[in-house]
Amino acid sequence: MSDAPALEIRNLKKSFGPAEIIRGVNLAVPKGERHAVIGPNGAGKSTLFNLISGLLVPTSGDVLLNGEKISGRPAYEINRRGLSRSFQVTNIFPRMSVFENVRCGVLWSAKQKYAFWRGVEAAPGVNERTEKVLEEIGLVERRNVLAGVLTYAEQRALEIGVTIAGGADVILLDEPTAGMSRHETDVAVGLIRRISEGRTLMIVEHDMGVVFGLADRISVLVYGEIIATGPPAEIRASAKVKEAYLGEEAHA
Amino acid sequence: MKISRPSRRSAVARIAAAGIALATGIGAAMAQDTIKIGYIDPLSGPGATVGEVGLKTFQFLVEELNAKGGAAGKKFEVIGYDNKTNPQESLIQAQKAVDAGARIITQGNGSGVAAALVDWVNKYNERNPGKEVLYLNYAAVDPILTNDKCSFWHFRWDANSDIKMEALTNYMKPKTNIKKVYLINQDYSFGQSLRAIARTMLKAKRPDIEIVGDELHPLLKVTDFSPYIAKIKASGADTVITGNWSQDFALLLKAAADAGLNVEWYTYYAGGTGGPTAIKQTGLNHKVYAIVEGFPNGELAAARETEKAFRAKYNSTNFYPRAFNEMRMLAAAINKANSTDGAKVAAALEDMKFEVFDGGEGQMRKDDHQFFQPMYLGSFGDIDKAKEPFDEEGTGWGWRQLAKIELKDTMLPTTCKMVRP
Amino acid sequence: MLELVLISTLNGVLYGLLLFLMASGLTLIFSMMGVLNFAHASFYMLGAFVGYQISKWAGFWPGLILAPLIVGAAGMLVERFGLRNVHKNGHVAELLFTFGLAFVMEELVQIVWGKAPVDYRVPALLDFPAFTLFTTNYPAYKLFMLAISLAIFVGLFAMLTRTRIGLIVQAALTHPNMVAHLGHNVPLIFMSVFGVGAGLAAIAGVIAGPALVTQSTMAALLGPILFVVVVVGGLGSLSGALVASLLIGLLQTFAISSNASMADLFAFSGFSPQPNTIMNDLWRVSVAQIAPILPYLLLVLMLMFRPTGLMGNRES
Amino acid sequence: MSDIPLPKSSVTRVSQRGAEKGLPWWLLPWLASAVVLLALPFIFRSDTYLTVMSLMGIAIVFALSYNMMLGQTGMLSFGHAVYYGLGAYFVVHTMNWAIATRAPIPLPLMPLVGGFAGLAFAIIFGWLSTKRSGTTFSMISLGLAELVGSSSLILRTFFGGEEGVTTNRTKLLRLTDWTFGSQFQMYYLIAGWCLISAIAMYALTRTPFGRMCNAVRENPERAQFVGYNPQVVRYIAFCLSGFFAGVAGALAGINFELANANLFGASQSGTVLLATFIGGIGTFVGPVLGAVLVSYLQVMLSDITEVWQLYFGLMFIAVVMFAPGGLAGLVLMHVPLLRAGVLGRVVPSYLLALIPTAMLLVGVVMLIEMTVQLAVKQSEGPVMKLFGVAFNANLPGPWLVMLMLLAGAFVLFRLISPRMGTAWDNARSAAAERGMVV
Repeated sequence: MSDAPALEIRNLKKSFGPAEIIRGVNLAVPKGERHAVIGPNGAGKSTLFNLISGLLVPTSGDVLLNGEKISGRPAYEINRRGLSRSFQVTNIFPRMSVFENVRCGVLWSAKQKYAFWRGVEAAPGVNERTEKVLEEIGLVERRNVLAGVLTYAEQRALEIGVTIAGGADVILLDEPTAGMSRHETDVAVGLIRRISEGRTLMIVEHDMGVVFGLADRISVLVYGEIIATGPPAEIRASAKVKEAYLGEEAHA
Repeated sequence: MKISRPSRRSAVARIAAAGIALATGIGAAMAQDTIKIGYIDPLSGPGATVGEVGLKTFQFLVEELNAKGGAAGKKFEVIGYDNKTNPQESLIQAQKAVDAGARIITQGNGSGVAAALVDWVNKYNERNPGKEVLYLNYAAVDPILTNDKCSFWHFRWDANSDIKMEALTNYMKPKTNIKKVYLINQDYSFGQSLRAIARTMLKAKRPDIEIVGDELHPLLKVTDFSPYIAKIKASGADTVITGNWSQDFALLLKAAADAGLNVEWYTYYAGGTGGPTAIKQTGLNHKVYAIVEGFPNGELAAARETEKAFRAKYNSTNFYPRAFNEMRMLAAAINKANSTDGAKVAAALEDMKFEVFDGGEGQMRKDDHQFFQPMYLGSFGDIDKAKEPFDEEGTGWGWRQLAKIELKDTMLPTTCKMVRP
Repeated sequence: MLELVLISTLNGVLYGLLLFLMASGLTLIFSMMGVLNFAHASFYMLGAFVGYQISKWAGFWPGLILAPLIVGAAGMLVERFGLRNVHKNGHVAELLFTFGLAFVMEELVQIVWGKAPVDYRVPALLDFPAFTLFTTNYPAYKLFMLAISLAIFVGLFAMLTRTRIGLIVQAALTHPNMVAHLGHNVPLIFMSVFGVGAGLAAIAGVIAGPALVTQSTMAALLGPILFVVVVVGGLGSLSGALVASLLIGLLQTFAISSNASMADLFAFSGFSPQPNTIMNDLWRVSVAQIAPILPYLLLVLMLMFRPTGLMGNRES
Repeated sequence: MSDIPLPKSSVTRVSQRGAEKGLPWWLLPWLASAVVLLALPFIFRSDTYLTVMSLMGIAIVFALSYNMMLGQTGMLSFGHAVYYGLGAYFVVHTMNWAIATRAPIPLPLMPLVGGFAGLAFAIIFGWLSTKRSGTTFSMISLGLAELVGSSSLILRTFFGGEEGVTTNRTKLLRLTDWTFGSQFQMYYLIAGWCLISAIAMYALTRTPFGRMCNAVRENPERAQFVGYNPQVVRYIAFCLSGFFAGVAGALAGINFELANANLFGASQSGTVLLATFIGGIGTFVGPVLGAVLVSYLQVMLSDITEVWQLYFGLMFIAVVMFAPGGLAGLVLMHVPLLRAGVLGRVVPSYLLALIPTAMLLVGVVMLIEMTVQLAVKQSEGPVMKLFGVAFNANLPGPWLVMLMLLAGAFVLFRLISPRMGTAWDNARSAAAERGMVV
């Protein structure tokens, strides 16, 4: 199934009690695409990510990763199959050093599993890979600092670093630039562009500049449904999108 | 006169001393020429109630003996060690006592502790010839200590639980009003051995008695005894035999009184701390019996005088007449051997006959190092202050001595095969 | 048989309600503050002793009123000068703080009142058998305990669900900042909740003290079973605690009334294990013997298969 | 339970020295420890000190095993003594069996038996309890501990009832002329195992699994999204911790030649929690410090005062409130200052603070001991001796002194604390300038 989409979502639904938050989402993200999901607050973007990454179990519908069904599986298994995600609220290991944070992201993919019989320093390729990621996210200098005392922008970078460290080929980023200054955002976009090279990227983002500059295709999620999917130009032009979403956002 | 309990010394001086000793490693080099007795019992935590009374008793005795010149020209000294009622901790404290120069240790609370100490003393004496330590037991009553696990280095002054049952059942033998007996005991070695021996002895002496219940409940875990009382009531028992102590005794009795259960209670430890208070609360006037080696309201004038002096000094009942026997006999044995050498003192104690605290002759049996003496049965309730001067725990009620069980009626065979050095 | 069943049921309910009385403050503090208070049984003990002291001077009834107030105030001080300072370090630190507090309180009580049980009496007014069920008396004091337990349940339940105070307190747990912005003094709310919890423990102490044994060991002996009640009921659920208390009371009472063992159950098989083997020990132990450990079995099973407890809605 | 109170400053840093060649850098502290362990019995010769040091060794292994769960993985257990106690029972039974059958197993190998017993039961009980985390896990551990404790009184054949099971460590196969009868020889057995276990447990923290333990402690949800199942991590940590608790228990069983139900009592579980926390759960050496201090105090403090548990409780509360990183945390706070060479800047204010601290301690001790004298030791009269001074606790004088000390300490602390704070901040920022603090 090598020509299957990297990520495919089929009629995905999720309810919390009587409230249906995701109301039948269908989406296919081909390999190597940078795909952005936009939508107003409360549209269900984070819930969608949680369903894909295994944090939540769908009420119905399927999620397929490279043609294989992953929905309903625990998060760690989905991660092992090559899907990794970041979080909207920084979600790292605060009282561990930056280096350790990234290395935790590397370990499983380096086939270390739960090894308690060999030293972590001696594990082949682990430290090298960690160094490379540190370089990529620009935190080499801060390697020995506890993650909890990093600046906000650095923590966001580390969040991405932990996410990509395992070498997953499908990456989900949840509002990676939220709360950043203009300059910080530019740096972050550069980073995202670099790390998503050769990978499949799905990104939730509020900053339309970022979205339209980065994404190959965009999906618009409103009230738990995707009302449009297409290249940036098409989305920009869509009257439906404008009405439902961009209109209010563009002026904000 | 030398009495010391470490806690009475200055805290900082002790810390400093410990620090210096630690630094220089001369902890044990301060031995003075006294006969040191290591008293190893709980001095903190819940068990301390009894442990502290015991320590006071031994301090009282040391004063008494030293006033008479001590033994073999030396004065006695008792040092308290807090074992927190924990066997392992007891072994550590025993090691400390021995390091501080004690060749005699004494202990009474808890058969588990006693068993551990016997084992430790055996091994210590085997591994340290010439430095033998004696273990004088004043209150741990597990029969095994003078039977299968008997030791040349261990002497017991309290009647073991089998002897107490022998005395108790001999008392019950002619009481034809006892027809249905219920046994309720704590589920641990003491309670189990008590229930087993009670069955055997009752069957032998009073085959007509029906044992209508035989209950074991977890040790110190029951808050509400009402269900047990309901069972006793349903069984139609007229007599209950129990070895319960502490809150297991108090709660059992309270629940019985609440439910209006009307039976006679034969107990081992009704006189223990809190027991008299609980009996008074329930209003069970002369319904609760206990078997002991002597009551405060016993007949002997000398014993009453001592009781009076003890109460005046410590504001506490003298729970341990047997400690008096123990220490007085120890002094006699040291004098007789004219030595404090463990083996010689032990040899002098064997088969020693002695006029006991509450009157009558007692004997340290050579075969198993168990002391035998007349026993007494009494009941707790209102007292005639003129004839029975002592009440308990400020309740106004006290013990009334009802019967004496002669020495011969307390004798039991032993399975001990004594190994002598 | 009917007699034993009826009496066991009654005993079970009475015991269960006593448990609830003791556990209500614990569950209140947990549901409001998220703190599992290891020192709860110590406040219960303190209540019993303070009540005893007052009863010696002024009788039982003033003790019933004053002791909870005094202990409640002590609880507030503990919250203000102790717990609040460790709050920032999380719930584990809070739990450990109360763990240490339990040590200290036991020692303090021993210093003041000694280690021996004190003579705490049932008030003369209630010291008579209320009724007799098949020759078994039920003292009026037990009915009084039952009434107080139920009154506390109803009172707390109404306060938490039907009043503004309850809403504010619940909101303060999840959204302290929001509640503070609305002009409520959040630290004061937490302090009061802890005080009320300690006061409830003290009421239980004053009431259970005379019926049970008032001694410095009473906290340590009671502690673990209260956790069973609160956890089995569902952490922080008041109704759950009531149901769990009754369940445990009945479970224990009925277990005690049964002498059955595996040996009886399988007597027909003729199987008998070798003496002095573990199998033999298991074979001969009776249900009555293990009755008091059944609650712990219940606890473990409950947490494994339904970690939210009977009526709880959160896991930790 | 991601809120284990670790101070930020006390979390160990990653070392970049792993790749260096030559004498492995990490060997040095262990060699030093070995030398100290070897030398101790020649400095502290009496059997009492040998006994106390043996207990410390056992407590160190136990506390380190406990910290594998609490400090490393964030699991607060109230029933760790279960594995300790079972380790002791299995080793004692095995020794008795080996004595009876003359099985050729020397004593020094016996602690392994306890370890495997602890491991076996941890595999069973861990499977039940590590499915949950946080408070639920703690409560399951409490329930299991009660169950095992109670079973020990029911399964008498194995647990030996109240008396427990005894053995004789000198009757096993001897490889040398050491019988291990004396406490001196026993000390070396314990010291050896203590060192081996400590090295093994330290090595564990430096494995992929050890790192993921920290990750699970910090953020179990995130650990899932780097491919790890937090339940499995917790389970393995629980099992390995059970192994070393079993080793510690076995050492206790051999040392006392006795196994009984006390070994898995609630107080045993409580003590290891106290010791570990007082020493500091955020560092590897913390539990070692705690174990040494607590075992010493347990044995010796009861000689000085009968309310030793009160001091114990107060000490624990003080640590929880004022030094959540424990003793080791307090020390490690200053390591960056030392490295930066600015430690001297805080020393004067510390020395100054010694005065109110001493006043406070003396005042508190006076308050407690005088109350005890009047309330508990009535029969001994009001005259008492404290700090080498005899006085009458019934007179107002001593109480006035006590109050003055406490009030003085309070006032002085108010005066000094701004100064201390400034000194600390200065030193921190100076150290930061030199790149030693982040």
